[in-house]
Amino acid sequence: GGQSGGSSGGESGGSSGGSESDGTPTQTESNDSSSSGMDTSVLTADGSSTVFPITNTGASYWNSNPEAGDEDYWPQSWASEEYDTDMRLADFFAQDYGYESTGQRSVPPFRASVALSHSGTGVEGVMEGRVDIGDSSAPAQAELAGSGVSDATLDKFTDHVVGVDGQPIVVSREIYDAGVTQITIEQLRQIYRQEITNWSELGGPDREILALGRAEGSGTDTAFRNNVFGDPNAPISPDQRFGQNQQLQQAIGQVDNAIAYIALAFVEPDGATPPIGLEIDGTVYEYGNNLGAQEYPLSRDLHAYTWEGTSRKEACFINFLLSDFGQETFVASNNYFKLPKDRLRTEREKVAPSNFS
Amino acid sequence: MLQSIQTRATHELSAAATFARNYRVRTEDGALLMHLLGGLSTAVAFVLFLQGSQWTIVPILALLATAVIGWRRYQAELVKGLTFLTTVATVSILSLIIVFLLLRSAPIVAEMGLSLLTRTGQPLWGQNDVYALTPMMIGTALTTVIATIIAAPLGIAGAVFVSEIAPRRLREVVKPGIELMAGIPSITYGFIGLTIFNQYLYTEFRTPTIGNYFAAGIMIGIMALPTVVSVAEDALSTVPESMQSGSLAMGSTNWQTTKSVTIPAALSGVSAGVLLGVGRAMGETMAATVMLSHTKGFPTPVFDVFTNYGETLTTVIAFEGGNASGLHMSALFAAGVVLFFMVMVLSVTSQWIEWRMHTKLGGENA
Amino acid sequence: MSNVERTGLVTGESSLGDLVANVVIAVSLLGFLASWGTIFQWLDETGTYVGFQLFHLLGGSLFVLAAGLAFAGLGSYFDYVDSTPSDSAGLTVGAIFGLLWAIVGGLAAAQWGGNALVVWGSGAVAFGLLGCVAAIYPREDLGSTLPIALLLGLIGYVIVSGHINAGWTWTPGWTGAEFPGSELVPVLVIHGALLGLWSAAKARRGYGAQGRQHGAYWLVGLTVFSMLGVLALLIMFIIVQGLDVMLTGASLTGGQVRLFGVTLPWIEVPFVTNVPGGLFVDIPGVMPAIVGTLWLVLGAVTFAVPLGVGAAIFLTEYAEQGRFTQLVEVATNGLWSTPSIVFGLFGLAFLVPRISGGNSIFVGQLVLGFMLLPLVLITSREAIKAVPDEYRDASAALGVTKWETIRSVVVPAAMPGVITGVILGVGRIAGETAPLLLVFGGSPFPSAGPQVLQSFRFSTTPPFVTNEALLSPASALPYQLYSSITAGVFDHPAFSSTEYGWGTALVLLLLVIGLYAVGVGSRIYFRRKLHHE
Amino acid sequence: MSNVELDQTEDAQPDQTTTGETDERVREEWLDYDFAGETKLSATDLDVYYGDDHALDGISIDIPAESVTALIGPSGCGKSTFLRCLNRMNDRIKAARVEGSVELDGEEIYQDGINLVELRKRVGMVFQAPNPFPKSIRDNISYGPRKHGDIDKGLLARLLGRDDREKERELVERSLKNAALWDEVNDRLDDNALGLSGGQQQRLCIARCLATDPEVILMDEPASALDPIATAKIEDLIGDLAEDYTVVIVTHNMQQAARISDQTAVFLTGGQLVEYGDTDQIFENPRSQRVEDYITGKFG
Amino acid sequence: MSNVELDQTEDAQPDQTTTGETDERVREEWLDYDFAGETKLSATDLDVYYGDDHALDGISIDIPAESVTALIGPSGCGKSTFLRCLNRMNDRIKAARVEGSVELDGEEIYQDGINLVELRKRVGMVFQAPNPFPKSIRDNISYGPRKHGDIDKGLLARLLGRDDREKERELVERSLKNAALWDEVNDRLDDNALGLSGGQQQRLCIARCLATDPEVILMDEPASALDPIATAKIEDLIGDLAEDYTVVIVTHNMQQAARISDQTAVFLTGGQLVEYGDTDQIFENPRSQRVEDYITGKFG
Ligand SMILES: Nc1ncnc2c1ncn2[C@@H]1O[C@H](COP(=O)(O)OP(=O)(O)OP(=O)(O)O)[C@@H](O)[C@H]1O
Ligand SMILES: Nc1ncnc2c1ncn2[C@@H]1O[C@H](COP(=O)(O)OP(=O)(O)OP(=O)(O)O)[C@@H](O)[C@H]1O
Ligand SMILES: [Mg+2]
Ligand SMILES: [Mg+2]
Ligand SMILES: O=P([O-])([O-])[O-]
Repeated sequence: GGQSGGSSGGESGGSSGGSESDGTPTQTESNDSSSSGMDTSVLTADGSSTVFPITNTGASYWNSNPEAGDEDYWPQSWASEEYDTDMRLADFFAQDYGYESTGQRSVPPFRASVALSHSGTGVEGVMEGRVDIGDSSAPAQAELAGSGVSDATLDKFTDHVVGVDGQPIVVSREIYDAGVTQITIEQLRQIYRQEITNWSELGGPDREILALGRAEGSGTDTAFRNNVFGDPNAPISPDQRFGQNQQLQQAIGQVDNAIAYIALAFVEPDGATPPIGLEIDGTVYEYGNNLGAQEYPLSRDLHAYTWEGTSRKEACFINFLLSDFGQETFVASNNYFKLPKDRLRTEREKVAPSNFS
Repeated sequence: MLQSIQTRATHELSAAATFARNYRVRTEDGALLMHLLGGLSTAVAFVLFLQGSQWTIVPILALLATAVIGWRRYQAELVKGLTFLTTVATVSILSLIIVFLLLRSAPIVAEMGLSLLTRTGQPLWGQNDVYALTPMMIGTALTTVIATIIAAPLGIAGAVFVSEIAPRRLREVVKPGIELMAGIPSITYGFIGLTIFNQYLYTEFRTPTIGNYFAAGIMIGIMALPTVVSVAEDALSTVPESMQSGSLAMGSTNWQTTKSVTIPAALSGVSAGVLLGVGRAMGETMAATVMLSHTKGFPTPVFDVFTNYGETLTTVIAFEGGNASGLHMSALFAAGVVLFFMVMVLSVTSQWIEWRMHTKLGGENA
Repeated sequence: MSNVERTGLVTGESSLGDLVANVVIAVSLLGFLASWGTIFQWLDETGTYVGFQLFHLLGGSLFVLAAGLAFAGLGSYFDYVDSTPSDSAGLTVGAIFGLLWAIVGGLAAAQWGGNALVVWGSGAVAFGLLGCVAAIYPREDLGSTLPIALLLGLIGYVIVSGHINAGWTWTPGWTGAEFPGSELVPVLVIHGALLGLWSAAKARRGYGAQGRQHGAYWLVGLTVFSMLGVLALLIMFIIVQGLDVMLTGASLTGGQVRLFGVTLPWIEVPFVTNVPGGLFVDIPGVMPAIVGTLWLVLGAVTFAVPLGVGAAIFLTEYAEQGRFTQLVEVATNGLWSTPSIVFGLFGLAFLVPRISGGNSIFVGQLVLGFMLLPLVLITSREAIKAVPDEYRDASAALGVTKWETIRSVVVPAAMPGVITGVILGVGRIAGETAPLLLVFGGSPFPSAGPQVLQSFRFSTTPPFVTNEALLSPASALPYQLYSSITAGVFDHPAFSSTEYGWGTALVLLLLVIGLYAVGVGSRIYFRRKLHHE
Repeated sequence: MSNVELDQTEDAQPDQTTTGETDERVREEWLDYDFAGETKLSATDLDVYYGDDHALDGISIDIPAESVTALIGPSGCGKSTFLRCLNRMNDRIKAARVEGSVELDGEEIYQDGINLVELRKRVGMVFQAPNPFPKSIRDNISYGPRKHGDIDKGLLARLLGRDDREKERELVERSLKNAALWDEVNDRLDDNALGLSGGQQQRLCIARCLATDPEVILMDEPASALDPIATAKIEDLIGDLAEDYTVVIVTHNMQQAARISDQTAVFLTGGQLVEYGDTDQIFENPRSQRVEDYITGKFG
Repeated sequence: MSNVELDQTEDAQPDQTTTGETDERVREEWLDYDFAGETKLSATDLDVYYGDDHALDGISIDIPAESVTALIGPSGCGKSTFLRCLNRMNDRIKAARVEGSVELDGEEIYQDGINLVELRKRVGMVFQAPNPFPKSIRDNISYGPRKHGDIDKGLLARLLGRDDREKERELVERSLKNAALWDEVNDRLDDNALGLSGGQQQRLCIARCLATDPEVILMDEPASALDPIATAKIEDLIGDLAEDYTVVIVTHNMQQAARISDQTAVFLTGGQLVEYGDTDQIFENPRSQRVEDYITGKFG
């Protein structure tokens, strides 16, 4: 069955020719490595749409396994200057964990597949063994708060933080242009309790406020409630909820009277979703300025949870995300904050290859 | 009373005994053994599967082996046995669905009792282990009613047009065309609804949210329309030609014939078509999921279809099914149960109506 | 079509009455179309056409209708025009007119008298009764024209005089939504045009039984064509939006295909043949989703067809028609109308933990198989029942056993019906999304399709055969479309999420409609074949 | 039937050409045939095609008023087709094309602008299988008159006091009596007509037809689906009807034709009208050999 | 048929009781009737009930070998029911209950353990409407023998070289020749049988029946759906078949019965066999008044 594999699975760099040779070696390769006792099955991840850009971009790079010197994806500046290697990207990051190199484009030592839903799903999924890694943009205990999960269970989560988000508040372009560029956190609370319902109360035009939110169970929602209202289960009543960040972003762009909380990666300062400043205890937190600050209550860690420890395969991939290359390419370029040096060090230790020798 | 039950039971028992005896006499020993082995291995496979055992494969292989050997020796008996098994499997799937939905919804019923279906006070969903399906039931009712208002009259008009009015040429184009429409995936309708219709209503009519019951209901109605047309048209075209000729030969117009003879004679089939359409509308998930606002509450007044609240029984399952657990998940299963029974009632009703039609008209060729 | 129609169409010289009726019909059609055009924003609601403002044109057309209808009614009443009216327009017409006038009365009373129920309520009742009586009391020719003419004249006046214009809004108390004149006027004109059309068509045939038929046919015909128009527009819309995306980089000869070692130029459609994820794609495509959909369909068919056909054979050929068959019938019909999301829930609760522990192709196949099963059973049963008993009798009279008869005569004769049913069913499940959300979906934009064939492994421990790919999640066309709509984190320079969504929607539509077309076509083909030979 | 012809199976078929000539001669003869009554319906050179299929081949015939005319002939010879031409029910068959002329009381019915409703009111029809509407007996009878606006008993009429119940009652009684059904059903006029026996249903259909007060009644094998007793009743009824109406009846039962009809027209395969004349003469002394063969049961 | 009886409609019905008595007498007489050939099939006190409906009422009859026996009688009198008793096709009707005995060559067919397959091979059947399978002409003929394992041409057989094509070819040719169809279809044996004309289809059904080499052929109105020419061909064929086979034929066409049969049995309403005997005698000189009434067309 090599043929159909070639055509269906061949990631042939945009051209449909020459994909035939790809399929067969995959099989031999994975056969060999599975016989050598390494787990080469697909690494699955699911969960937060906030973390998704990080893990998914990581997975794309990983699965593509570009050769060193591929200026777009694994440039010399990184490969030879930073890491001093001429190996392919995934081959290189996997070798320390005992994986054999494949030496082929689009054939990583093991594949990674990242699904997309909410943080809640990721946390549930990793807990029930449905996926290897659970992406979450809120802490697991906040996600699971109120669902009667015991502390012993919570202890089985292994937390890996892969990036930091400074959740901004955004409004529709028209509102921003009409002069509402900053509100206080109390006003924000009132909006989401339906106590302020018209923009004129905030110095804007005479228009109803369309308070948008994310689905319950999404990390963004949980974090928002936790950070703004002080309780992950605080009752808030937005006018409308959306499944994922993107849908939310689109909706804000479509209308002329919306406000929303969203992940950094989805802010368009000059586009349809301009961020506004949030004043807390006299300090104004602004996009591009101080959202990453520890004091900004809406800033939050982006987690990649594993269950009951971390397996070699999981560690290998998370380490890839935590590498300097990963932080720069997957976190920073997606508009999130890289982990500070010291935190990076602790996180890397948790998944260091030495744990798996 | 008791006695009649008893006589009935003995009657049934003796009938079963006769059946068993006949079966025993008519079937060869080998075939009997084969049936026994097949039945046994299926049962074992099912029990193992229920427990999630990896050994499930063994009885399945045994069943296969029995079948292969049986095929060579007792083909006719084997086929009879196998087809019986498939029938049982079909019925079991439905029973399994019912059982599992009920089992998994038991915790929330234990927690909430009847208020699961009647609670109207805050909190409605998620706080303090309270999960009330009431807002979603209202939502389902609203979208279904709107969809029915669209689909039923237009669907019947379409059916009448296709079967009674359209010239034959046109009919040969329109009928398959409408059937094709029935095949358009609902997610596609949802995409259009989301990007076009929601947007239109929001900008032109300043609806409180982007997307509401009105928009979703209309989209679902359009979606159910081809089903109604198709089924109702089938019913209309089975009205015997002799009845229509009878009317025409007395000098009534085609339209009078349609109104006074054809539609009344096909009424049960037509209403079965409408009920089927209503069932589809009620169970429709994707379009509503992408179009509604996913906030739970009661519109005031209750017929305010432009309300900012927007959640139905189906959308809540699709929207939250992925990340629910514990009581929350159980509540979603309860939503499934409510949905299932509502649709089941519709299905049985439409079957009953159709059955009535058959007895009333004395079979198809009355 | 109807002979009545045909005769009438060529009757006699066109009289003045016919001419007026024809004009009214034409004007209503124009008004109807223009109003839809306004709603679809093809016409600018504040624009000027042929020297008039659009809304003045629309309102004016209602005036024309009113005048024409008044002439048609009075002309017939005073015998200027040949007609055969009945004594009365009838109760249905009366009820509808009453309702319309009640709305007018209620609104008018509310406008001038205030919002109290007594005020607008009594206005509504008074006008409603008046409208009703005006419709049913006089002879049909007056009753079915004058109340409409009056109503249309009134609406026309309100529009032309600018009482309701594009800027005007109606803000009822019961809802947060507002109804602007720019949308209300076309809606009013659409309904007015339909009324005028009906009445004029009736007048055109001289009222009476023939007139009623003519009126009804025009009304039903126009409604049905609008409905078909809307449905066609929906499809057109997807095609227009998605075609560019789907054909990005496509060429007739750009691709290559290897046949027996020879490389030949071939059609290239990168959007269809490429993967969406990964780094090395210039034009992201939907290949993995297509492969995923095909695997889903294949699995569902393998599961459902043997079960469904087997059960159909048992029920029709072996089982005694009685309570058991009735039970199965109720069960299958119930299964058939069970919402797909409920199947998804069941799969999540029952199959996922027992089979794959997580989302997987295999569970998706089973769940879709459950959904396909009742359809296969129902259509197979119909097909087997439709095999004439003569065949069975003939075979039995030749001394052939039951099973041999089923195998050699019944099943082959029923095959066309079964195949058609299966294709239609496949069309249905191929577009199914809801259950996939719960039991199937994985990475929304994968960099490779599921490699099912390569993943079979054999071992000596049960279950002896494993297939990791089958037990892993994947992507499918409808799932991918859902992901593009909701998640949309599809970031690629080639397309935006929405563009990618439209492209996916078009591919999905083509696939499903293609399947349906094959199904419907095969049914027509088999039917013809059966009837001709 | 005597046994004389029983062994004639092996007889040589008469030469085709000869037969044709004979028929031609015979035909001219009967075209001059003068009936007692005045002509009610008259067809001239009537051809009917179903697609390419020539179902009726130049039929010319005068049907006299207030008598029973029987059409007989083997299956598929076009009897039903001819009958349906007389009230233009053939218009409903898409494939059918009619050429030639049919006159009712001297008025052409195949002309433009003909009012089909009026035509079918005057030329009623009773079908082979009884086809009552699934309504009450009363509503079956009053269906036609109500649709023609002769009887109005809707809600509206009742409200306005313009109710025609009395008229309806009379009409129902008269029609049922004329169809010899009144005695059997007068106590259950509101029962569903589908509950009647086959013979009763057929008489109901006749009554329904009478209720619209037609001048001509066409019947297409009205008794072929009935048992002997019901058949006898229908036959009696037809005899009575001929006093007031012009009855044209298709039958495949030659004895029936002989028993009830005044004139008989014999159609033979190919849609030709081969012989037409007084019933007694046709059965006792047919002019054409083919008709004789047919009547004596050599084929068909 | 002569015209003598044409006006007898109004004749008084013979008194019911008298008729009954006459029949009884007549019946005893024909029960002793001796046919030339040996008895092939013999029914004794055969009763059939459909639910509570008594469809056959104590039929006793001996059918001689290698001759044509016709069953006639009005519609619904049980002719088809009786015919289906002779090869136990009535077993297929759920509601039917058969009592009494039928012997084929002296062997009871209503005994436990009878091999239905064998019985129906020996007693073949041809139905009213031609019902070929939607397969090729060749496959229609060889269907029976293949299912009985006499001819094997499956894939396996072909692979093993045990192909019976030659045998099949011969069988098809012989059967079609016997059914007088060979000349018309020998160049298109692989065409679909549904493409044949009605008469050809019916002869194909006869050929199909002959291919299983039966001893008795039952025919239920085999020509009633056919045109005169096809009918004539089938009638000729039946005459030829009687040389080798025992033919029992139901017909509603009395001339046909008279033309082709050696013996005739007359059933009348109520499922009674009223008269049975030499065909000439039955038609020329029926013993019972009811049979005479029936034959002369007073009813039915
Ligand atoms: N609707 C139709 N479409 C095509 N051909 C038709 C149609 N109706 C009748 N025919 C053909 O026209 C011919 C005459 O048919 P018609 O029904 O008039 O015969 P008939 O004398 O009434 O026969 P029968 O005694 O069987 O009722 C036949 O060859 C028949 O096949
Ligand atoms: N399957 C059946 N179920 C119930 N009653 C039946 C069935 N078949 C026949 N009958 C009844 O048995 C009686 C005899 O029927 P049968 O078909 O044998 O008559 P027939 O003489 O062949 O009539 P025809 O000339 O109409 O074919 C009839 O009263 C009929 O209604
Ligand atoms: Mg006819
Ligand atoms: Mg019969
Ligand atoms: O990160 P979330 O998608 O769960 O908000």
